Amino acid sequence: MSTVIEIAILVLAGFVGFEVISKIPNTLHTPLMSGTNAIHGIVLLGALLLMPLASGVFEQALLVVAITFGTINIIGGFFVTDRMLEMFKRKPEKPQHEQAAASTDGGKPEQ
Amino acid sequence: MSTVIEIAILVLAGFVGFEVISKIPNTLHTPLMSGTNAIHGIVLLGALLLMPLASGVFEQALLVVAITFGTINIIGGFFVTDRMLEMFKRKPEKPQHEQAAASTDGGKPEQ
Amino acid sequence: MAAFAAISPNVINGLYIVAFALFIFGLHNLTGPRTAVRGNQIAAVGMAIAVVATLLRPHIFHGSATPWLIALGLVLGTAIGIPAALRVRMTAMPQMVAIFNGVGGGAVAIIAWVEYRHHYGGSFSLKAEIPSLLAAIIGSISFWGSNIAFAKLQELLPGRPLKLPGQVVINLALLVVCVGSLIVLASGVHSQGLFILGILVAAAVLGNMIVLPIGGADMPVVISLLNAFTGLSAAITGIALNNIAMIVAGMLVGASGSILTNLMAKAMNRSVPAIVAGGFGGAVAAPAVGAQTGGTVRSTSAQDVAIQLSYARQVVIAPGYGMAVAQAQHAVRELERALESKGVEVKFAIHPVAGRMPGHMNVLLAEADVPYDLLREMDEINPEFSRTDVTLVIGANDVTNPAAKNEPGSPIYGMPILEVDKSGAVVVLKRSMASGFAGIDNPLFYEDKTSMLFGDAKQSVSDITAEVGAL
Amino acid sequence: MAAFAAISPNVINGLYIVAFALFIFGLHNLTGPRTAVRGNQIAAVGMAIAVVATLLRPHIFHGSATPWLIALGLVLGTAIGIPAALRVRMTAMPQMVAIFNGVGGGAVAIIAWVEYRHHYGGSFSLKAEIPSLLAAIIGSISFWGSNIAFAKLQELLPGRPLKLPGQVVINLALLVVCVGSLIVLASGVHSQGLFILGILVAAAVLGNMIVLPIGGADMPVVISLLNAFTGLSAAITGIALNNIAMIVAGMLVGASGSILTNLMAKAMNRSVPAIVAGGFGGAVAAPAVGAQTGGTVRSTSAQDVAIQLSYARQVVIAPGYGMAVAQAQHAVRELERALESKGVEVKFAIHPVAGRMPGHMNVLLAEADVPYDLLREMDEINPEFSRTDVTLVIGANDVTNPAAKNEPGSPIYGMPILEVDKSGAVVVLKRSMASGFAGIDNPLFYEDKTSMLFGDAKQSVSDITAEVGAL
Ligand SMILES: NC(=O)c1ccc[n+]([C@@H]2O[C@H](COP(=O)([O-])OP(=O)(O)OC[C@H]3O[C@@H](n4cnc5c(N)ncnc54)[C@H](OP(=O)(O)O)[C@@H]3O)[C@@H](O)[C@H]2O)c1
Ligand SMILES: NC(=O)c1ccc[n+]([C@@H]2O[C@H](COP(=O)([O-])OP(=O)(O)OC[C@H]3O[C@@H](n4cnc5c(N)ncnc54)[C@H](OP(=O)(O)O)[C@@H]3O)[C@@H](O)[C@H]2O)c1
Repeated sequence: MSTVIEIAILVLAGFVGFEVISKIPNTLHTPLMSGTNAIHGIVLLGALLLMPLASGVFEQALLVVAITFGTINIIGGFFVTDRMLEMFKRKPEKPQHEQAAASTDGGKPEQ
Repeated sequence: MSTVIEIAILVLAGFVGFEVISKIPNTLHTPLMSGTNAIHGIVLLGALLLMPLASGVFEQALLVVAITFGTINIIGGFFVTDRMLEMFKRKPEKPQHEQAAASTDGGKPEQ
Repeated sequence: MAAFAAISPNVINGLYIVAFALFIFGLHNLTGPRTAVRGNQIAAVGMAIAVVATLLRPHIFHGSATPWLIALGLVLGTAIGIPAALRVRMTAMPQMVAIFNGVGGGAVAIIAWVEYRHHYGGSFSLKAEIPSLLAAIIGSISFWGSNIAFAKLQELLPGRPLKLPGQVVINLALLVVCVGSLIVLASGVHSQGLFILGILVAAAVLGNMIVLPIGGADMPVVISLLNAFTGLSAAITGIALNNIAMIVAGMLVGASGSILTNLMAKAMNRSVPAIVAGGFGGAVAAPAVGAQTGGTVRSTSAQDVAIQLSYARQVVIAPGYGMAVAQAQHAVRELERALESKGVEVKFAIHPVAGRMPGHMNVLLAEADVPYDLLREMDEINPEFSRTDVTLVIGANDVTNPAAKNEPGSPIYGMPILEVDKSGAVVVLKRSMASGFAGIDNPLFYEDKTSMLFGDAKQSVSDITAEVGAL
Repeated sequence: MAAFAAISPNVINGLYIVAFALFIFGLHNLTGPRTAVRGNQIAAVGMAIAVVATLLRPHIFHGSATPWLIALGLVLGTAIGIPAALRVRMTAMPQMVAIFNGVGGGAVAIIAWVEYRHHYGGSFSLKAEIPSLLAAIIGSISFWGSNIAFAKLQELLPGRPLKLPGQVVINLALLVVCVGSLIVLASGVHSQGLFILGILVAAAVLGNMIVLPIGGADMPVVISLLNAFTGLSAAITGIALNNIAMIVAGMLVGASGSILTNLMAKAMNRSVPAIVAGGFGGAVAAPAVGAQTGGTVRSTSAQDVAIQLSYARQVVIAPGYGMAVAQAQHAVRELERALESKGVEVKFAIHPVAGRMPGHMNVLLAEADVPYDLLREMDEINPEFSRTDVTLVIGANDVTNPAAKNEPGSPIYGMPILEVDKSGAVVVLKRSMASGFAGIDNPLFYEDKTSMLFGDAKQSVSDITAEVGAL
């Protein structure tokens, strides 16, 4: 892949990123941050790709750490986000009245 | 550029296209249609690229037509869009009150 | 041209990136009323950059004739495009867009054809061949479809749906021919150019067949759809030619165009499938005059209307397609002045889909210099009708039809309307009891508070103005 | 591993495309409350596909140890990540995100380092070297910055800004070191690994220096910013490694992250530059207790409050950061029950930025099983205050500060607030007259209708509940 093409892809991805975040409710800020955070766990791929090329124990050790870090970023990120979003199962945003009803049943009973 | 990469770019561009069109006022439908219409005049590039490779008068003639078409698409498209958008100089959308004032001055005087 | 030969493909691709970034940024701005004008200009700059970048390409001017042929094409295109764009009447915009879209599709088809001829005899890699043939198909469908759309809107062809028996079968057959020849070609039969012509012709006929049966009023949606098609075909051509600018720009239009098509259909509460189905010989998309629900209709005279209006405190004018047909906007402006000189407060109620294109009424009234602070969007004006003495409905029908609120059975049920029936009295100016675009009867006309002034809108309005002056 | 060797890079890139398409689609869904949960899952699937695709790569398992080392890393990461994610208290989420973000940045830095060591001695093409060094810088800034953010939120470090004299100079110096060594390295000095270490260390210190001086309450914004950084560095690493999935995913986060950072800053009406400037030793981002504007403050007792509340028709509870600090949510839930049993109507007024993270109050009250139909968004509840007899402000301050409406000079002027001062009476539960996050005095406390109940929120609330029960 030539650098120019990679830049082209970079630019396009950037635009997607800008456009995709429109007006969002405040309560979604933290989950959204945490969700995007999980996505940059993609760096794991880099660590995986380098492992077979690693020469010597030191590099291998470094890469094991990198893989561990990347995995934590991914797994942790997605799980945490999912937990944060639980609250939308219990208290949906105002606009979604129809769903409010739905999730009452879903939500655990207020004894 | 390998086909896969081209597809990747295609996909990204597609997403940008989807995301960029959010809720827009009815009065902007036609100008927006005409604006995007002008953009696909980009086919002109194809005709230009083939011209030097054309063999024989027939292909050359075809390509001159293609170039003409492409140019009409571009030039006509952008000009027409610009004219349609004139009306926003005179009557801006409700949300933009501050600008309403501004464009009163700009707009041509009633009679 | 030696100077050009120096430029590296990276520079050119770099310029392409700048170009499509500008397209995207321009599109983004085009979606907001305040930024739209600038957005269009930004996109235009992007296009200029893309074209220049292409002309900087090494060997682009290879061959003695090439520079002249390119120049010729560019000059011709400009010479035709600019005056066309500047002369067209605002209200003829949709067909203009149709034409511009059509030529775009045509260019794609031609490019594919040349591509094919040129690689004739087999040097053609599948990677380039399949996309370029696909582009050929979509391109020429779009070309011919757009021309029909133009012809219908321009009334060179009757606006009403034109159908053959067995439409569906024919269309499917044509599709098969297209795809069939594509496969044959791709599978390596390069012996002769027949198939490519087969593709182009079949696609051409298909383009006609799809659009002919669609009612004239659905054209804005159809044009938008074909616009998306052309975009897609441009992107595919880009793949065949390895050109990133074409891929991105084309796909941008393909994607945003299809979203836009949906929005437009929703705005005039139609569904895209239904419209195209019309084209495929399915559900009829076009008006069929509805059965008159009977009831008494009160007809009135210009003089009576003049009196009604002159002694009103607030009058709301609700214009519709009929005002456009009658080109009555200037007469209406006169009436508004006359009434205001009598101290009557006049406002205009603009329904988002009044007329036949979005913003149709805004354009007409702007053309007639109606001060824009008299124009009211539907949501603004609806609460005001209760405080309105007389509402003057000028050539509007569907957008005032209470059935949209009251009759769940009605085809336009659910479409938001101008609630003119809430005002003290309603005067409707139209030529007959005929129905409008939706082809359904309008209960409003039979209400007691409603009186009809039959005749051409322009004539009726000037009559009223005269009477108002005479009072 | 022979089986894998068969898979063509095209297939893998194809899977990458599917993966990032899912990322985008997931992100899109994450922006809507109804679709957010699904969105997150979709993105997770995308990630799984990307990882598997990478493991399908030929030679990825080349070398006897490789498979085990890879497995080891994956297992370790999972073993650490899952419990961490599942155990963390909802209210500790921001620091958790900070850590996860940090390790991401750390991974980038390590990758760059190994990249460099590995290409050691010059086989390194600039095309790969410059990006990977850039990634090293950004990555380790993000790593250390995130750790500091974590430490501050976790109160391992004091939340207040920590500054050295000449902060700015030092930071700039460090930046110079980073960029300097980058240039040196790029210019081909491969003699020894010192420079790369220089880069990593300098960047590390820089990361610390930037975040240390920022006030604890700004951390959510800072974390979001660092999150965007990590994304960017991931994209750059992707360029160095020619990996399209990394490029797209990283850039997605880089772009959307920066937009999000702005939105968050706006929501708590701060500006990103101002916050970071704090980090660069400029404008202080953190609270400084404002001068008390004096005026008489009426202090009250739990019993009086209990009586006030019991005989009210409607009571609104406005919780804030103090409730979080005191972990008073369960006590509050008790009080709400007690009051309802007395036939008092209780509602909760949720300000969008009450507490220290968006949705902070929602999380706490959800945790305490407060029925969500008692929770009211700011816009819903504000009109209701006039119909409210008593408003109970529990550890909230800024979000109730009328200065935001009345005093153009005030630092929080323009921030929408809970208009508690419109209600019949206001009772404020806090420990002292100290100011809140914004570090400014609150005129509300000096109004005649306001009485203060000093003490830890949890204690005060249970006292009130007891008294209510006793009535
Ligand atoms: N705005 C858009 O983008 C768009 C696009 C496509 C379709 N549509 C649809 O078009 C319709 C627009 O509603 P509308 O109320 O504006 O128009 P309409 O419902 O089509 O009614 C127009 C009326 O004007 C009358 N008329 C025609 N020529 C006239 C003349 N010379 N003088 C006086 N009256 C004349 C016709 O009645 P007579 O024949 O009795 O005179 C007709 O009933 C909606 O159904 C909308 O969905 C809108
Ligand atoms: N939500 C977010 O995303 C976010 C993020 C960052 C910053 N912020 C900012 O944080 C502020 C939030 O406003 P807020 O009204 O919720 O909180 P606040 O303005 O920070 O006030 C909290 C109050 O709670 C009191 N308090 C602290 N511990 C307490 C305890 N144990 N018992 C009783 N009271 C206690 C404190 O007064 P005493 O010390 O006298 O008790 C303090 O005045 C806003 O300025 C917002 O911009 C919000």
